[in-house]
Amino acid sequence: MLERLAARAPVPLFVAMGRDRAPAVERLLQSADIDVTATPRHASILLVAGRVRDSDQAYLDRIHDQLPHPRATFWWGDEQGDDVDEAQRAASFDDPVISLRALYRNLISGAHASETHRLPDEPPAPWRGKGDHGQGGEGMMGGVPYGRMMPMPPTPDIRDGLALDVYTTQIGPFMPYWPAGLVLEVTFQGDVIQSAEVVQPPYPPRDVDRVPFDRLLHETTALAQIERARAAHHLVCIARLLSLVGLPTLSRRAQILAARVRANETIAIAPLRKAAARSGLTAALAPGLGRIDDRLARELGGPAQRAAGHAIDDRSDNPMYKRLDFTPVTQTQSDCRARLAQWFDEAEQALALVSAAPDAMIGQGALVEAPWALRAPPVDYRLTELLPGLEWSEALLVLNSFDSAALCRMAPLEAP
Amino acid sequence: MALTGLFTIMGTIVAGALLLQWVAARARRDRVVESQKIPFLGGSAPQTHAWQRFHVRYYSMTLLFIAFEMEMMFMYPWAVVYVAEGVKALAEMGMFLAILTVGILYGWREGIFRWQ
Amino acid sequence: MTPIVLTVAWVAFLLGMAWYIAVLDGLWSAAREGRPPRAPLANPLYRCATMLRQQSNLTEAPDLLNWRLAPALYAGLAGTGVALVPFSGASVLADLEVGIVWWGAVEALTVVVVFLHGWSANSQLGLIGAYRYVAIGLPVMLISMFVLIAAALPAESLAVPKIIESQRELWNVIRQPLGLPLFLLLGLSLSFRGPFNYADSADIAGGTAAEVSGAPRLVWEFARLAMLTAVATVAASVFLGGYLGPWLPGPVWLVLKTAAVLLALVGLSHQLARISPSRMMTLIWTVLLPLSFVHLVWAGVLAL
Amino acid sequence: MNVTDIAFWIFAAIAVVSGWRVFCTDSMVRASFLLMLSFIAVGLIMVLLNAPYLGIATVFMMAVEMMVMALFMVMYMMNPAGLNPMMMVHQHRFSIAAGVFVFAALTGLIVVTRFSSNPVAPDAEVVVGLGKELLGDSMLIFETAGVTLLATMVASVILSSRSGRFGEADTGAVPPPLEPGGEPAGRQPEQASGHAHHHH
Repeated sequence: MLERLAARAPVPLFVAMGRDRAPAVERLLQSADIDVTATPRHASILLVAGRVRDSDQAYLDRIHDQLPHPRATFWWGDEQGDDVDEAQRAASFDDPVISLRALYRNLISGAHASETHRLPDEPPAPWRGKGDHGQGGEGMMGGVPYGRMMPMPPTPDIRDGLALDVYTTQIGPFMPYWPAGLVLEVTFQGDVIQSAEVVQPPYPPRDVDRVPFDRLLHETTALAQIERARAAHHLVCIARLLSLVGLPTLSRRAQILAARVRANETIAIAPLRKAAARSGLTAALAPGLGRIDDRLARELGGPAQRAAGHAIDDRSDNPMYKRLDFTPVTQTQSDCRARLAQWFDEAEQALALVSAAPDAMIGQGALVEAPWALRAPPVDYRLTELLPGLEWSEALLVLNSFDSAALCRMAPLEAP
Repeated sequence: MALTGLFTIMGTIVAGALLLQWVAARARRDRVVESQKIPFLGGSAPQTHAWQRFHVRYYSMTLLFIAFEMEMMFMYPWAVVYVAEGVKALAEMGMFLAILTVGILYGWREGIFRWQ
Repeated sequence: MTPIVLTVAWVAFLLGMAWYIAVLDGLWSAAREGRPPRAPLANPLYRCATMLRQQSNLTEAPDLLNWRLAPALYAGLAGTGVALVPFSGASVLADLEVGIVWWGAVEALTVVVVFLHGWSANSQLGLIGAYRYVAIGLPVMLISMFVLIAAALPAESLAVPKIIESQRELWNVIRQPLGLPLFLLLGLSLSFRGPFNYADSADIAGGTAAEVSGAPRLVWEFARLAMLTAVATVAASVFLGGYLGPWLPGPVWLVLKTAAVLLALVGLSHQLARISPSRMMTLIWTVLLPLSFVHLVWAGVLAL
Repeated sequence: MNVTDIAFWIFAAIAVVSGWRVFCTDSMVRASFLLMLSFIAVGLIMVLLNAPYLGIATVFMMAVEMMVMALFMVMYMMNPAGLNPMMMVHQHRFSIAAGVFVFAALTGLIVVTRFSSNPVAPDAEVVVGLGKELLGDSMLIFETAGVTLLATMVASVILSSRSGRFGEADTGAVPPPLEPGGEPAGRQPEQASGHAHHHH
């Protein structure tokens, strides 16, 4: 009875995002048959979407073991998975919802055995029978009680100077609302970040967003295609911020719009923007939060630069865009709010360009601004300087107010 | 007696909720292995226990709050006799609100309603 | 005998209303996303079954006793909240002379159990959720104290049944128009939904519930819905006249009014964005609290 | 023995046992909330004594206060969760002696006091009486308490808040010396500001 009911529930799914699968996953998540959970503890199936870096494998195993029984893994579009059971994988072009449902049903009924743990069943440090009380600890703060050390010794807080315990941990790469692939070593006091160091950089911009711009290098491409790709990219960025401030339904609407733009449908962004404004999206981003200085804005380029008030856009010099009276939109404040407004403005402008010149073609090799900044060298201003002093939810808003290209360039690995 | 009612419903719900947790745990007997117990941090493992001398960012606010709340506890009995006492009670309320307003204004000026 | 009958009735009411809220949630988000809802009536039951079938998780050295007690106590507190409310003129489970003071105690103890739930898991994300919640949960309590004291003025009593009887002529929602909106914010905060979800939000991966799975999570989620129901029931009684109403029997009116308040609460929780805890704390102290002062003065002058 | 008597003994037992357990647990959080439980039981006894407002208000206040106390205990005590067991009581001999003495003294007082047998009528409107008292004879006490609480608010903000109108509160502050005219005690602040980052 319980099993039959449970089998009909939406599949509770935790997504471990690999490279380049994000757009497909975003489409998948719009299905009402899927419940995406914020933590593996609430999920029954671990969806590994796309290729995971070799260095991410240990993180993936840990996530896997954190799922409660019954649990199963499903690989989607990862070509490494050929030795995996047919029921647990789907090619990248397949829609996996039916397979996922079948797998989940079998998991619940017991036809598919729950997966055993991948990491050894050992505490992080042996503690049984050690120390003064047999729980591994020594004295007040020493030893490894129950397998782990106590938090680090106190250091003065960067906000109010109180010397209290600090908590240092790596975070990522499979954290919800976290730049996919990024691993930071973060030191907290309470919920305020004291320092952050990059352990692994985030994934670079996704292939799907690059397609028209890459194509432009070798052949003439429709302006409409380029601008649609820009609008879709920006909508996805907006969607992330929307769910971060607790508006998941509007976020899903933005995702759906992005998918429809990619599918060459005609959409309007204004209703979404209005709904978001009515819900207090702008108010949710404190003025001045995540403000970057002019030098960093110029180095980052792209929307972040224009959000700082610099009307620099490669499209300004393009004859086709000139004919359409293109002028770059800008903001002035260079904070999270400004970058959000910039994404909205640029997405709306992109769709206006599409409707103004639906058949315009851009010549091969022409210089056209991508949705993000293309200039390659890493900037010398780092996430490590941007995050300290921020409360956790503020830090996440700041991280998600940049596109993945900007994040990649702000998060290079330290030289060993 | 009013307490009987409160305890009957509290006891029923708490007992039911604990029973449900216990029965469900007995129905599934898979052991929680060590690697499963690692706190969730997006796949990473922490270096230390999370229990720490947690830096509360609103400590001044809590102290103001306690005094504020104590002041407000006087208002419950006051509310019962308000209509009977009339203008005297109204003046009393002015006094209350004045004190509380000064407290809020002072705290606000000193910036204690923000994360320290 | 009567306490047992009333207890059974209230528990059934809480279960039914929890289901109703879950259904509303599903319908509301489907409508806002512009897609057809998925099995709207049965989906909550399916989800319950899933959680019941799941293994209950542990972490390294949790405070297991408090971790398991917190959800149960949270649900129990919601129960004592509804117990203050009369189904009709004669049938009230806990006829407490100081009903609204007990309601204040329920709010305070709720802060305690939510904190315990986040603390007990021994995980950073749970701790962040727990501490944030205390920062918001404490000052919001003051607003509710003001609002309820204002409602007690015309009734000349702290008992919920008397407050209902004082509304025979005119409901408090009209007499004291700021009260209901302020009290609804309290409801969102007590069950941490939408703009007040500082305990269990997605940016901290579920916060105090980030490490919880299986039946303990089911109880926790139920307790959140039960607490929202308790807020709605008290709001329906204190501002909308509770069981008072023409034609229909009293209990029916109470259920209808509670359902209407819940609809407003669900709508609010989907409609508003969440601001950072620091700014919410400032907003509560510098805007909402002075607003409740105004409310009290208004109610006071009117009651004379 | 009627229901009220049974309830009294149960609450009394809870109050005493949880009060004792406060000193036996290693976790600051558990200690705080055990103390809260003890106070709640006392509050409920007050309700049994037909003082509903004072009883329930005690529950309310203690829930809030023990919550805040838990925050501060965790913030300032080493090993707040008691992962390593520790002794929560000090000066054992002195404490035992003091405890025995105080217990004996209080018990003696109870035994020798002649309590008035003037029970409140079950239907007495005690909350109304309390309100009348607050607006009547005890008005001055009550107003004084109000102003005192305002002073408490201001003082607690001054003492605890670092940020303020006149800059950071601890600028130039040094810990007091252990003996008159000696060196400041404790760790010396490296710089005046607290901007030292944690590097490793």
